Amino acid sequence: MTLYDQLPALLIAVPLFTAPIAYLLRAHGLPWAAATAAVVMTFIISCSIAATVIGGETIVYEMGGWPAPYGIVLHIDALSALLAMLVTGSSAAALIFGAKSLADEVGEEIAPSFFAAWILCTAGLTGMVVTGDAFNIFVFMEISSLSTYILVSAGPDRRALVATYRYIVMGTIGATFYLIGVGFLYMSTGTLNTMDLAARLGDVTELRPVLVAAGFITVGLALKAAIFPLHSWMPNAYTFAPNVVTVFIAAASAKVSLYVMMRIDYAIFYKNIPNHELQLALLLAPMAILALFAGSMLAIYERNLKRLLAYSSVAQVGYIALGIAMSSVAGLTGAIVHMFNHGVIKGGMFMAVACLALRYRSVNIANLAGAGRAMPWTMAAFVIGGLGLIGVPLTPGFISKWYLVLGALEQGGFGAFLVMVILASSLLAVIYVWKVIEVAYFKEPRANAAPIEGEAPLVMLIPTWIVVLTGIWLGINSYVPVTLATLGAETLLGAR
Amino acid sequence: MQLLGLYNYFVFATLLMVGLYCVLARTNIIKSLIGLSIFQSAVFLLYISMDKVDGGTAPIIPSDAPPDIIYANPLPQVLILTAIVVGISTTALGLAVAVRIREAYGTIEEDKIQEMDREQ
Amino acid sequence: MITIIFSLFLLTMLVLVAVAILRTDNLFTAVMLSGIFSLIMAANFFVLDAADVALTEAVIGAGISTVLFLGALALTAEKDRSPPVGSVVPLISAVALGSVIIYAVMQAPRLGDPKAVVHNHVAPWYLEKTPELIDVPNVVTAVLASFRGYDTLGEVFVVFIACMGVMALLGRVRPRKDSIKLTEYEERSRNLRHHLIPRIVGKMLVPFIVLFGLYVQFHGDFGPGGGFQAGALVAAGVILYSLLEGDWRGRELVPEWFSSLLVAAGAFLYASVGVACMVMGGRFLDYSALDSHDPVHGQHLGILLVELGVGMTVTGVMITIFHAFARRGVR
Amino acid sequence: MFTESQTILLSLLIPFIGAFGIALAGRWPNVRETVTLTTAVLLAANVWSLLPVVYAGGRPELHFVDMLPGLSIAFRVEPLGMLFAALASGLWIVNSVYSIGYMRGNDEKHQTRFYVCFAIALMAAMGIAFSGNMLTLFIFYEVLTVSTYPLVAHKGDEATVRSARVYMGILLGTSIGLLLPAMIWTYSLAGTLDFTPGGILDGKIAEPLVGLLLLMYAYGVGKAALMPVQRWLPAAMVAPTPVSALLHAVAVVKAGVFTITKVFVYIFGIDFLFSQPSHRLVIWIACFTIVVSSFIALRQTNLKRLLAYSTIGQLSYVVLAASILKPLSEVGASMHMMAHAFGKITLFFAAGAIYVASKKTDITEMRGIGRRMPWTMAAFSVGALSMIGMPPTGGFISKWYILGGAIQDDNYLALATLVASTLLNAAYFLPFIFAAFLYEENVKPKKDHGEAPWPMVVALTTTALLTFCFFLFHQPIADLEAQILLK
Repeated sequence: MTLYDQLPALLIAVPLFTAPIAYLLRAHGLPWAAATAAVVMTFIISCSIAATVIGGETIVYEMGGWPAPYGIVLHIDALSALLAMLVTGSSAAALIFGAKSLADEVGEEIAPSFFAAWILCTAGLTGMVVTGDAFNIFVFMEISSLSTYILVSAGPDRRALVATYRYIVMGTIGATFYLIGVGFLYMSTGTLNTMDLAARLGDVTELRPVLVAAGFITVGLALKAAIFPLHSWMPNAYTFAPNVVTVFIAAASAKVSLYVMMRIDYAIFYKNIPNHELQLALLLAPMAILALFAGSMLAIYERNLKRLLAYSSVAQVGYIALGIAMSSVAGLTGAIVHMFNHGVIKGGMFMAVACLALRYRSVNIANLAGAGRAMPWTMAAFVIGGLGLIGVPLTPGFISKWYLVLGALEQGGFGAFLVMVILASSLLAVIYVWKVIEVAYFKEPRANAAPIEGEAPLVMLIPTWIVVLTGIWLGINSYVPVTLATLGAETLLGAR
Repeated sequence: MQLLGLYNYFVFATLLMVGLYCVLARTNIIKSLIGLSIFQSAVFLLYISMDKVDGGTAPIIPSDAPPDIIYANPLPQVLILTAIVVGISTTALGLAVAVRIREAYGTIEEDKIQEMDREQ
Repeated sequence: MITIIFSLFLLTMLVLVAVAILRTDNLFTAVMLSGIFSLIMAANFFVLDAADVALTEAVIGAGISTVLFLGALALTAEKDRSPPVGSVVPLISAVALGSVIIYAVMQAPRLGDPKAVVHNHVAPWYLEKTPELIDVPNVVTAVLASFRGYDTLGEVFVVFIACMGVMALLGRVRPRKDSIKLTEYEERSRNLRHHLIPRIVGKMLVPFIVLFGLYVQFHGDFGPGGGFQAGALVAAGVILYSLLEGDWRGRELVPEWFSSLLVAAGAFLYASVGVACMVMGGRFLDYSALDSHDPVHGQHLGILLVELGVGMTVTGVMITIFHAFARRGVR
Repeated sequence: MFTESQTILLSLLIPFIGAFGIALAGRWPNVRETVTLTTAVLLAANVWSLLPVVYAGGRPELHFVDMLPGLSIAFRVEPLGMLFAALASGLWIVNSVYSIGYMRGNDEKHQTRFYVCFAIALMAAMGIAFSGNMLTLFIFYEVLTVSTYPLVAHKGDEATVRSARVYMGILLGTSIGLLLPAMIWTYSLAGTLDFTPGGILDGKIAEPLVGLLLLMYAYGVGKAALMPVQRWLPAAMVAPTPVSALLHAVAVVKAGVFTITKVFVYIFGIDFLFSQPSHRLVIWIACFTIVVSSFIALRQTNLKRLLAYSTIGQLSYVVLAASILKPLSEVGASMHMMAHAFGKITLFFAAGAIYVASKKTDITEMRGIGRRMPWTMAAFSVGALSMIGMPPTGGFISKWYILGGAIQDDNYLALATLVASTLLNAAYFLPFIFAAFLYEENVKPKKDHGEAPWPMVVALTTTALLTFCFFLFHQPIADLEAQILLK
């Protein structure tokens, strides 16, 4: 076995190996350094894996040397590689970005557990993405959830604790729903491996448990992905988590649940339950449409910048859910590309927010008057991100919306309605983004406001701009995500 | 007899209902967490009920075992060992948060906490 | 037949206890009842031929979980003051949930049906191949530590995270020794020290519990048991000691740095075994690679080591969490 | 010196780099203004160097990058775009001179932001002009919208910001809500969005969907200000006058009608569109807009708002001409873009000059102002004559072509509209001009003033002269534009 063959396992092994070490490092700054090293390493690994699978092949790695379905295998194709890049990339970017901001927000005493949790959160999300075993997804889901609870609870405000508690309850219910679903699947097929499940479900005659399993799994994951109206835990968790944590979880964590939903609903159920695409559409499309409007409206009336962006995420998750509900190559491609692009956009925006919070000590929009002049680079990054949310061309948001509208047009008469919904929600995004821009650029700061120290430090600005420029690059040349996503969508639908 | 053979699953459903109701309807955090652990335990019952085989025994095969012994299915047991540990981990974390909430707010009743947050 | 009747009795008891938990507004009662709930659950698992799970549920569900709840109660409140009638949403969701499940299980195979599909695909392979490939009598251990060792690795990290989380949340505030005199601090943390009989009897039990834990750890290949159960048992011994002698003494016995080290070292040990397999030319967690001549021996070695890692982590985690709660109380 | 594709790239890069230069030089106004002027001159020289090539039948291309599979950011210069780019870049020089006078004369704040955004807006205009497919055009169309927002909201007070919101809301709303889906629809039908002589939709779509798509395009291009999506244009008048002059009389609004013409000619194809009855819809809308806007203009007393409504009407001339779909009228559409540009920029320059000198904005207060500011008002009169379409101004020429097209088509509705609007235009411009020259001053200005600062006067005289010149030397342009009908 060469090192190259071991890459899939290393993707998980490296962070798992590093986490206990980071936990024992008590010196100042070292836990951060260990976490950054591990996460950057996993990012490099996932990029090289992506380079392998972009040609259309699939990597299967047998954990412990036991073949499927007896052992657990890792199963990496274009789609999982794309998501792995998103998870590890956003984690690395947030950590590098957060060196200073985290030192500010997270106390020295909890730093070792905090950074160990960060590593494990990355490992958990990556593990969910690359595994080919339904139960293993649950285990890594719990790794990522529990570590996210730690990360969120480290927020400075006491409301972070309540947010964490709600997140724990809702997250556990979601995970347990998933577990129930897997239980029923196991009952019907006697296997846990996803490929084997897909193959064996075709022979199952008594479909009720399978149908109910599909329901439990989809609802459970919708809860974890915060699809409206199951989003109640999410806005406060995003708002009161430390700013850098928000960067990471907003970019990656909900996306992974959506990914798993796609994987299971398409790779397993789509071919085996008659009319599954209709069931999925009936469940997801109303939720998604409501999410698009409710999320945007809530964002429009929100006064806290972080919560505004969180509500915007509710709406953006709606786009992804809508794409999933379309069951067409264009729709799924749109959903997948949007997962990735939204990660980049929101990550960049929350980075800008973290910069603002560092200087203004507040994320109330009203207090940010004059930020356009006091922190021009930060605000410019925010504006570019905001344009991405709207879906202005040359931003990644445009690419994903393009595919979503293309997918909607294929749906015939109802599709025209969907096109209207998608575009109307983009217009609502204009309102909430512009609300911030107006305050930051065209409102004079209050006379008694404390003067601002000036632009955020370069250690924060440079990573922010790297993410923003990556976003612009993806808006101009989206070859990599679009190719991987199209491949992924075709695989999911069995077109290839 | 058919229904009797499904009794385990009915109990599983009932426990799930009780657990979920307890989580969602109770505003007391500790009580909700107890409900959450009932909710999770119910799932253990689902899996373990699947492992039973008529006339079987625990899947421990001594080296001199006669070949015709029927064993229970080991896989659900393994899965549930895992799930139990997940359950206690979640509970422990939830309780720790509850303790901190009590220290920060002076109460563990969610409705009161919500009121206090709204005043802020 | 008697097993079926016994099983029906246990299941009915489970429902009754669960409803009782729901109805009581005394949290102390609720916690005690949930301990009983777990014990009944464990008994039920035993009836269903799941000895390993029964042991685990008894130790973790009935033992450690109850202790943690009690610790948390001491720090929060004893009364559930939820309004008696809340919104109808929970009721609707619960009923919907229940009816969907009942709809589904009407097509489930009956309990113990040997023709059920679960018994005819992957499971027989495990039962058939374990003696040959891994050669340990306890198939659960074989599946847990080797066939699905990757899951178990994840599991170890879940408890590891829980421990970190509790420490991050509750470990921050040190007891203010400067503000209370040490004797007073000892006084307040003495727990059961003044109850002579429980103390003497309990103290006699502690070594046996720990010994039993060690037995379960190293006998896991042959009988029910393994790292999870053993870790929980050893921790239970230490926790009992702390309860009897005072949290302060308990931490003298197992200092915080040691339990933290145990936690990290166990997780690290498991991960390193996996990496070692890769270094030896196998796949991650492929213990056969550990011994180039005899793969079965390699499996033995690997299982021994990872079970040890599991045991260490679980012991450390349970003790650390308990201490975190206990110490919080004597500020 | 440069290859043709490099020249295309340069015409985007020059204003872009210029914007950076202006931002860096922000602290030294003289350096900043020098940078602006240099950029403008370089850009114009660069763009104009392409004129002979295009005139000779060359179609320089630049393929930039594949944005989506089968869809690229690409540029291709053809006569219509060439004309638009040459116009916008040339007038930017004049406008920069004028801006310097206006911004300094008025002591405006945030001047650096103003010049930076202006340069970016020009870059966007160049991108629109040269774009080789609808996607590229759309991108720069949005850049233009976003980059002009700070210019409109320049003053920053509550009322201005509210107007700017209307501006932004309508332009972004129509483009995202209608133009984008129209594009994606076209793409899903034709599999391409390249501007192709003869169109790409022939035979791929049938009535009544053609009508729907056509309307989505016509209203999706909000910058063309067809009623009822015209409200953004009066709202934009809160901007400083140089912005109204170059952007809301030339670059932005022309980008709108330019896009519509391009869609007709290169996406639908005029032959295909002509065979579809629903193209009449656009004619009706344009006629309606012309007449109604003229009536509204008649009732305006604020000079800039009056000009805005006049612009709305004049834009619909272009749309009308384009939608008649006859060779003469298509040429007329492009000619009118140019004629109107010279005339309207002159009018705005004059309005700005009056404001800077006398702080007056209302026409009822401007009696007798021609005596204090003879040059300004003379130029204003030339511009007004061009709007009405009287010789010897450019407006006459373009109207002539449009009328010719209408007659070819036997389109009496268009003929009647043209005649009626000429009368209405005369009705709102001529009384004001008479009053300005012949009546006594009715409102005393705060301070005794003469002409505005000299750069402004130079600028407005230049553009007035250009209006004459267009009347005299229009033939080469007509030849150039006739090439768009070649397949």
